[in-house]
Amino acid sequence: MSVAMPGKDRSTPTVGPPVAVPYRPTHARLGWRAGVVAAAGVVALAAAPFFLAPYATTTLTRMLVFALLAASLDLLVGIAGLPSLGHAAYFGVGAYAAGWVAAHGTPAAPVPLLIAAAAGALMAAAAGWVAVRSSGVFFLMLTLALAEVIQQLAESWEPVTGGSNGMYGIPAVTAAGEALTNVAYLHWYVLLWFLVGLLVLWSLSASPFGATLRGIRDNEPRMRAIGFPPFRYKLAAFVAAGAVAGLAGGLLAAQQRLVTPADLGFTTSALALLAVVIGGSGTIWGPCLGAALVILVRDSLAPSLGGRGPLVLGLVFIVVVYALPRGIAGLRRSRRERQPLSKAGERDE
Amino acid sequence: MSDVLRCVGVRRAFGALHAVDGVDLAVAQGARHALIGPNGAGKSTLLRLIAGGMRFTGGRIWFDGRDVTGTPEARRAQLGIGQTFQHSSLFRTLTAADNVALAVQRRRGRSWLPVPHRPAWAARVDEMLTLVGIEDRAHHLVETLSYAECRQLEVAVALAAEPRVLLLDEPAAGMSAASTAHLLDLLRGLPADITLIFVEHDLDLVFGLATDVTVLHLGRVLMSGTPADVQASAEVQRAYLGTGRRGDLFGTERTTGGEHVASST
Amino acid sequence: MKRAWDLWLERSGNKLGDYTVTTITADEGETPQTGVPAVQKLLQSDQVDVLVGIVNSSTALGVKNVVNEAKKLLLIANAGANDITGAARSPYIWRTSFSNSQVSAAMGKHLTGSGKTAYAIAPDYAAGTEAIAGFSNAFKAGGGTVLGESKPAFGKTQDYQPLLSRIQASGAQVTFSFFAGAEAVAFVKQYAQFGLSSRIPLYGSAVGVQTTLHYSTELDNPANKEFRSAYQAKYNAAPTVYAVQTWDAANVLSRALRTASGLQGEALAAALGTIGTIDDSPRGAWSFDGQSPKQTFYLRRVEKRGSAFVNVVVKDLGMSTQPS
Amino acid sequence: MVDWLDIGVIAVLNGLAIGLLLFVVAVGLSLVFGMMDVLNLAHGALFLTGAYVAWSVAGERPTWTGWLVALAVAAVSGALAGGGLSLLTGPLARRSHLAQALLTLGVALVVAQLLSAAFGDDVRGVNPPPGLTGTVAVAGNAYPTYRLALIGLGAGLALATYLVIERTSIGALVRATVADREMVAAVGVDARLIRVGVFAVGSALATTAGVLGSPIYNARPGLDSTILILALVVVVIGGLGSVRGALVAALLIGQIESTGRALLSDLASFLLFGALAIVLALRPRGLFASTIGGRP
Repeated sequence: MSVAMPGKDRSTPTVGPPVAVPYRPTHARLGWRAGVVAAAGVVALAAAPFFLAPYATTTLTRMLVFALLAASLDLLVGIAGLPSLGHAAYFGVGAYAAGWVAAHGTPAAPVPLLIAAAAGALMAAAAGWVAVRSSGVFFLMLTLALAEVIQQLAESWEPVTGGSNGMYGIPAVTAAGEALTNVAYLHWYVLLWFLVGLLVLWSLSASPFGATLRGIRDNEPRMRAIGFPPFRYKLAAFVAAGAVAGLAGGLLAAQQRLVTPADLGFTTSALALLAVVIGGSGTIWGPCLGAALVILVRDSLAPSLGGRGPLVLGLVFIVVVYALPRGIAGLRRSRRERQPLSKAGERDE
Repeated sequence: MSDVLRCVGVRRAFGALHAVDGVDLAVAQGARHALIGPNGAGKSTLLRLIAGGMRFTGGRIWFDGRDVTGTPEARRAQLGIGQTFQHSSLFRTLTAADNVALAVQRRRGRSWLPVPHRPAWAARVDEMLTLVGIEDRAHHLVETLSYAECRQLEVAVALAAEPRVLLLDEPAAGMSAASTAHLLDLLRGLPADITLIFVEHDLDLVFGLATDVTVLHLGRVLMSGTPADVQASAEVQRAYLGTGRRGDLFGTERTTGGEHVASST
Repeated sequence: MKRAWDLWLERSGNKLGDYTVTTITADEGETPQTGVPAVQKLLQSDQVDVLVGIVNSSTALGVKNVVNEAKKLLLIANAGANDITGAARSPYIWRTSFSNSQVSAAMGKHLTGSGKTAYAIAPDYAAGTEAIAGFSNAFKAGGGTVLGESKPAFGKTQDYQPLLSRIQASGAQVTFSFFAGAEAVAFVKQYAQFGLSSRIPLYGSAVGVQTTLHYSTELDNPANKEFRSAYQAKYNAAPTVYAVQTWDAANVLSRALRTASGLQGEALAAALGTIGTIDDSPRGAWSFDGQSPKQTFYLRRVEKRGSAFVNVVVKDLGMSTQPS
Repeated sequence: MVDWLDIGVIAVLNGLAIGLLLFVVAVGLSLVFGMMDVLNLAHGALFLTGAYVAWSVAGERPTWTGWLVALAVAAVSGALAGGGLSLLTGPLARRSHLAQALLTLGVALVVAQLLSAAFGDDVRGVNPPPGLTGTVAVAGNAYPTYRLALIGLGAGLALATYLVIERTSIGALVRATVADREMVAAVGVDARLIRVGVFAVGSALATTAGVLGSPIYNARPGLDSTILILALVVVVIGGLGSVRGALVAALLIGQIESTGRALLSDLASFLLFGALAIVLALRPRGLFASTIGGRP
């Protein structure tokens, strides 16, 4: 269906016929440079156990688990614009599910993780169904309230979750029959599933589904006018983020072999949020850097300050909010956007 | 010609104010139906009621023979009711092409895979941009577009969703004469199977495009009919100007007889 | 805890058995989230031979896997959860402190003599549940009846008025309570504010009331006198029950090292099994029953001595083992 | 058998005391949020500061003058802290709630740590002023006289705040700013003045409540987050920026915290957040949601 257009009068004289440049969505274009950086990162992470001391590798593994949680939160906060202050609940539920399956069902490799992701998704669906109706600060408060209820459940449902002592003595994950207790094997196991989780998140964010979420975040009335039902998309985003958080919880159970109500608590959610803000929301990979920084501060710096860890964290909170309005990733992106747009040319990555 | 859209006794009150007070409206398939009337007549409210952005306080609405009174806005859009907004509401941080792509994506299937380049969609996007005449601004951020170009983009986004009825809320508001003329050509060029319902104050555009006109006043239908009937009706002028002189309202002296054709509901 | 450990090393010329000792300390923090990584660091990067300490029960349980796989001995100097040396027992984890129900069982046994009715209250977390269980079993075994139990939310209750009126309404003659830290102070204060302390005597392991514990600074045995004066001289403060437990950990470890064949977990565990009674401990003679202490409990009452509060020993409640 | 009526009377009375105290804390938080969209997570730390002020000024055996001085010091320090906070959050006006939440959370952590460094980590008990330490027989049960006094004082403070906000011209200005900041600025009122003023008064109320609450809650680390959670629940259920909402919600939560815990003690820990989740599910903008100028 094309229509002959009568003469166009527009102020900007166009040189020759206007070049109809084929359309390619801006955010999905991954320049080759970003691809190379990502590949290098994965190789470095995989090689880590060879040249890092055992404890450093364990710390790195813990960073990966937390990074996946932060990345899943970023799908909600950065892409869908839903500020959740209770995302650790689905992380914890996944961890408990994985731990329970490993102890009572089978610790064979993928089973506990898949159950964890399913548990996270299920809990997120139930909570999301209520939470997603509200927006802004009410959503923030509702997610906080739901997370506190879930945490209280973990604390008082003693027979299953082990109550306030937590679920301890989770059997090690077995891959092809052999228990992964060696630090390096565990690291690779976590790295593999971290990449799977990250890939899922990245593909969601770069796909039309992600574009829709961004649209709903920026201009919900317009999206409704086009025909996107916002409630269903927000709920889908909440469940997807809950599933990946559950997966991260499964990795926590595999790595630390202990799950306590504190893992579901407000502090964990706030730290994950800090990681997203430090890393730069909306980029999925940004919060992973943020998570590494947060774990570094919490686990290595804090103890050496003689118990004044929370003071350090408090100061980091304040500094980050002022100094890095758009996080580490933001630094890179704002440089790119300041480039003048060529008339009809491609914006280079 | 069957009616593609029918409103019966549509009512919307804000407390004591009856913005829309029992409107009956029938829009034929393929019609270019204009809604005119002085400010505060309830034109925009009626449009939003049809689009589903606002809840009814009374009456029913049928679209394609289906009662859509209770259907939410997003579902009505999927059924084929497209709309542009009086204050243009676009995604300022995205490029023009991205804005249209969202609508195309909603229509052509929503996949979860990050396949960056979709030839079928890209062609559709370019087609829409070319149709409204801003194809060379495809990759510019909406922030950098001029006001007129934004209005054109709004139409492109609405059309990209392949609506069967397109609601336009004062499309020519704040446009220069040249841009308005351009918009007129654009709207005239739209395929016949798309029905247009538009609210507009620029009477040149109204009478240059409309096949039917409904005049609203204080939330009620004052008169519905062909453009000629409306121009001839003294009652419409009184509603607009409060005086009987026909000339200054419609600029040129019409040759139609002076007799008063009143057909108010 | 660290103070007592340093004191022991100082007096023994930095030797345990005939091994010279280098001590590496790590801060356990409040939650297992910081506690477990700290232990992992000690085992993996610092390659320590023996672990001593751990206050928090869930951290103690949480590190069971890590300690088992590293096959290193862990001497717990405080965490009281029953499972540590009960259901979740590990050959490498021994305890010189107490188990929650052991403490409250001693109180249960003591009060049954008076044939009274009781009301038990403790916060809703693992240690609280175990404390009430220990008390109720012992109390019922001795013929007493527990009229009611209630467990306020752990860490989230500041105002105990609702529970206090339940106690009053239940008509119990005695209240047993198990609180720690800030909650103990708040509960005891409000218990008095609501005028209950005059009518229903409060027993339990809370500060400022008649309590049962396996130690008191006022115990008059030679070992305790010497320990208390040395501790007071070095730190100008009275030793706490944590200090005694860590002191005994050093004592037990040095005895085991004298007979152990090596530093690995199995050798030390075997040696610990053979050291018999520890007669020079400030808390009085005690020995390992399984992997947890069998020790004497004392009934104590808090009295003001000058500016400080002191637990005067009222009665010796005899030896008691860790209830199953 | 447990005598329900007996528990009921005491519990309801106690709920009133706790509820009114919560109102004094929450009203400042609600107004600050309603006016400037600033989610102040440091509000709990202000309450804790008040409690420590009460302990350091009034001490273990307070005299009446000691108490009044404590209240004055707390009010002044609260006002100063409020002013400081409003300057701190000024540049963040355009940023999302998340940025403000994280900033104020950072401030709360820092303040809590400074307090624990200054006053140590164990509990600092504060006793009521002389004459209010005993108990009074109410429906056959003993009830601390201090809490009765607290009901009186709390009601007085609540009434005063309510009247100032609802009846005086300053109050009208505050409510106008809650409704539509831009319009108030357009009318020529210096919005910054209002904002610092409300932040200061709200914070002063929180620190004063800290002093009043210290005999019950005692000054201890961790009290700030407990009170913050309670205040947030009250503010959200009551509807942001609405004083009437905060009053009703505070009394409701007061009852849940006392009667609820007494009657349903095993569900106690779920009650608070269960109630919040239910209210938000039914009325996503709180019970008395004032339409805040059409902002999202």
